[in-house]
Amino acid sequence: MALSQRVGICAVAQTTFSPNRWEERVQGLVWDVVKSVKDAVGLGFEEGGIEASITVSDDLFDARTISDNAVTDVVGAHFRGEEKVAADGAQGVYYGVSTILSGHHDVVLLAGHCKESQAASRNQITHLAFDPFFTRPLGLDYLAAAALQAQAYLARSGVTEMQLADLVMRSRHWAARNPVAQEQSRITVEEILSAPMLADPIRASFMYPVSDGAIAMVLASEERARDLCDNPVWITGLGNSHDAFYLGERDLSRAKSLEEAAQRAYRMADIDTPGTAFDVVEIADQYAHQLPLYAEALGLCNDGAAWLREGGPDAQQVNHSGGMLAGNPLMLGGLARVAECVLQLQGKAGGRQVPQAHCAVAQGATGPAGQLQTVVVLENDL
Amino acid sequence: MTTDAFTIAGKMALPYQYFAGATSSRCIVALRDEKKILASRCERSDRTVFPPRQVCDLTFEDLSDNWVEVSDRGTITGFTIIRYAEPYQPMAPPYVLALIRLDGSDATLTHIVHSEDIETVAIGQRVNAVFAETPVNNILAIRHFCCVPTDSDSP
Amino acid sequence: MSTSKRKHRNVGIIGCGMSVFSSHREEVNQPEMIHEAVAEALADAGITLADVDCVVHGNMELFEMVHQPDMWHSLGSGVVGKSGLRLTTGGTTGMTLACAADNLVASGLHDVVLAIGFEKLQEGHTTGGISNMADPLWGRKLQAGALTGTTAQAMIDEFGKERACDAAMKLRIIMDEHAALNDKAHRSFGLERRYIKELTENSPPLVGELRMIHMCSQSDGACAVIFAAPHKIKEWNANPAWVVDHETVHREENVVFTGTKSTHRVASERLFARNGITNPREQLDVFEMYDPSAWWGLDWLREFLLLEGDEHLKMVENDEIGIQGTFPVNPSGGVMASNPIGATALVRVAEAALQVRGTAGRHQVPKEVKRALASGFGGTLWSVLMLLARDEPQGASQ
Amino acid sequence: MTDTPREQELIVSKQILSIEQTFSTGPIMGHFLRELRDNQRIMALRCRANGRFLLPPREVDAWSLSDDLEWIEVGPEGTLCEFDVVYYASPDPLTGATRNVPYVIGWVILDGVEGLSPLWHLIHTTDIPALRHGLRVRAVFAETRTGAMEDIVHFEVLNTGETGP
Repeated sequence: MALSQRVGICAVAQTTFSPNRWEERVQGLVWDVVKSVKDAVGLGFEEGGIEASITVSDDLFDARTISDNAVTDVVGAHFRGEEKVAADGAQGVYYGVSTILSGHHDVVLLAGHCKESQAASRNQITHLAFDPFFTRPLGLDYLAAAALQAQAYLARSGVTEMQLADLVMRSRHWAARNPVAQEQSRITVEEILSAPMLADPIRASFMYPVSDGAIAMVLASEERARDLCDNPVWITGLGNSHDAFYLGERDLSRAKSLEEAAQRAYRMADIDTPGTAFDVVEIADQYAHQLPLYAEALGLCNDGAAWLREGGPDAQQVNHSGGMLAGNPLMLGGLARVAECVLQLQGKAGGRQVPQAHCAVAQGATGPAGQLQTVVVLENDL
Repeated sequence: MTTDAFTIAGKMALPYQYFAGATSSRCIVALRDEKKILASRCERSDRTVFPPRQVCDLTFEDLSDNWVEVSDRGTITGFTIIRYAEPYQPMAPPYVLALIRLDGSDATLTHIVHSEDIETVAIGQRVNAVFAETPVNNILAIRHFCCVPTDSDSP
Repeated sequence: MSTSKRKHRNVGIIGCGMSVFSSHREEVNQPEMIHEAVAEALADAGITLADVDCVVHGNMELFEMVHQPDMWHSLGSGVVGKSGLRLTTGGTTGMTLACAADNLVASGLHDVVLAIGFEKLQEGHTTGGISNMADPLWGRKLQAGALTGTTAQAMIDEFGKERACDAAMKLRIIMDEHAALNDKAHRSFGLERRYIKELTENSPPLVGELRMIHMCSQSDGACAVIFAAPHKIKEWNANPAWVVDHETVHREENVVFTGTKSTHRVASERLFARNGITNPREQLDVFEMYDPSAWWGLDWLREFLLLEGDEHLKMVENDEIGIQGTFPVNPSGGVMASNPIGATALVRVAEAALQVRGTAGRHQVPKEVKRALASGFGGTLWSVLMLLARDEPQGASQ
Repeated sequence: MTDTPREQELIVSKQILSIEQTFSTGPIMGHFLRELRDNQRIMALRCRANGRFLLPPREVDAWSLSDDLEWIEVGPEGTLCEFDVVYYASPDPLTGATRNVPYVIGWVILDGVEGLSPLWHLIHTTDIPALRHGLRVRAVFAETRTGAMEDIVHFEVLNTGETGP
């Protein structure tokens, strides 16, 4: 079913992403980006201003029950509404759109944060996503799950380690043109392939780096969006879907829940030919192998290995932000993808700008080996 | 950069007690005491699943009394070699973590595979369960799966 | 915020389910306990899992130390192959889930949304988990969960010790009497009104005059509520409680008990103004309040109902809040009877919906219920209200 | 397979789950904690937009949404405005250790603070029944200070006979 009206993203702000923002609490990181988007649309939280806040964060990453309570003050929620989406930030966009389409709000602030550097390791957190009797005792965590997924995908697709290395170099190339990106320095094939193997076939260089940061956006109803900025970016399609929990009950060589999420979003956005529909594609590649795997599930190609060989990522303008391989914290992977699409569609992407971009797709993933997938389709007015 | 900021080492630590529930307990006790692998069978989705479950996650059929004993032998359908270290891991890396489809069913579980040479582990490798010698109240009641020669033991 | 909103389309609650509430659920794991509530909600609505489009899930991670638990819980929630969202806001989580489900259906994104609130408090340390909400650098060493005696002390200062303590215990006894009528209630002690003073004096103090007996239970449990669009309600000939409106009012990170209006009063003022409620005790028929303790329940009556002076004490003293009274509060027994925290606020919505639909069984209030109010509480004195009605609201744009 | 639930063994797994953390103070809390540690001074932030005091100090005043804030030294003496006598022994989630009871938590309006912006801390007293609103108290600093709230060990009740405003 098509959306009853369009919801516009009027402003986005991102901190620079960094492996260790030790000098700021999350409150400071979030306030930076909230202030920026609030000023960009010229609104405060008074009557007629931003009506409600939606936050994205996670209690375990923050080591804090009710992690959103830490940012109540800086998201303007004193005596106002705030609701936390505890999943990848693209899910925050999904929920934010519903609060506007429902008629409940016209202007909503979305603000996400995550400091992966705070905990001893990310694996110790994601290990706790597994059930206490059948999977935790085996030492599973999201990295191990991703390695099983990578092995399955490489076996089916024939994507090679060299192709993964190319993707890492490509990420660095674009990240160098993205002022907020974390991993901007050049890296050689030798350096990539000599990085320690973490869990075959995932080397340290194929995994998104530890990252801290925050992102904020202002979402508005179609009518209000036009008042708040000259070139709002419209959300025209949304979809998400869950796969099964136990890894043995999924075909890890495919991303079924992403296929379903994409179908839902494309139906809404009236997109029949995803292979040619998008000028900008942003994929949450937490691991290098996920870029071709998810490209297949998004319908950008049928054969990920051939797609890589034939320059698919460049032809379809995938991850000009640098992607997650360049560094975004787990909770913000999809939200950073949406943010990049907005910047591209507003013509604000500087040295990585896709010329005459009109239609974009962003993807985000939550859970072990992308159990929950989210797809957002965005368009500008041309 | 000069800043008044600094960092403080701390921890998040609390006691927890998890309950397996009646269905999973039955399975764990069977692994531990009888060295039997009990899986759940859902006729409606035509699946045999391990870990077992009280209801089928796809059809909501009640599976709490729909047990099938499955083979303790199987085939590796996917694997990774864990080479990074974390305190919660069951053994010191490197070790093989694999998806194992048990013979005669579509039940595919995740477990550790022991091999003399872990670098040679591959998809299609035949394995069998080695049960723990002392009682363990979770999936490690199967200590690990062990590689067996393919030709001597076809499914 | 006080401007009248036009809902895109109406949303009705057509099914409610609750697991057994208890402090001992050793026989089920987390997804299995969730499934109990989901299965009951589907049966109550007369639909199957295939009819559900989207599942909204919430609880607090540190209570059970499970990261992104909606992943594992997909074994019992039915979300596989469907849309899913996870929202959590603390004690208000269940109410946030209800607001989210309402938004997701009203928006047109989904026709049928299943909201699931959950907590298995027996698996963690509740007070320790709550204390983790304080900032690690300044409050965490001091915080004792959600326990405070300041409200009790303020009421003693305002109304005198005997009257305040008796009113708090009277409210506690009424809730216990209600719980005895609710098969799902975790606990009902059979407290007797003639021992009102002894019950107070003999209960061990937790913090100041807040005593063990005043405090909510600590429960394992899950609640599931199904929200549906009008065409589905018609198609299924369902019995809906319509969602009229909701209002969320949070408060700053630092807890200060004085100096501002309460969030409860502000939430009521906004919700009532938008919906033409000038005399809540006349215009609302039943109230399911998130009452974490007898003292807070007593004090908050005044806030939610926009009362002044000692009117709220009189409501208790005169039995107005009893199930047979003129303004029944928590015919379910409320939070002192059952408190699986991530589910608790959703239980308030479910109980209000049961009353509106006339399906509350032994704890159905013996009068016509046209409008019901439900509240959620959490965070640093956060408040969320939801208004439900028997008649379909007018004015939705679709 | 005919076991009744009563006869069946139900498996439980008990554990303490712990993850090491590195908490950042940020520049605002960092300044506050450094002043406690280095100078035994309690520094509040005052919001220039509305005059409200923030204690502990925070990045933004939640009421005015302003970050135009100035440092003002307050205390170390103050007036007790609210208190809780805690009898319930709960675990300290930072260490897992159980706390000793009873103890008293107080909300203290420090001298120099305008308005209702109390600091929340432990109150040391040997006479709990004598506690009342308006008592004068004073911060007691630790001998060895690390840059933490515990650099103030507690507030002690002053025997001045005086009660504050």
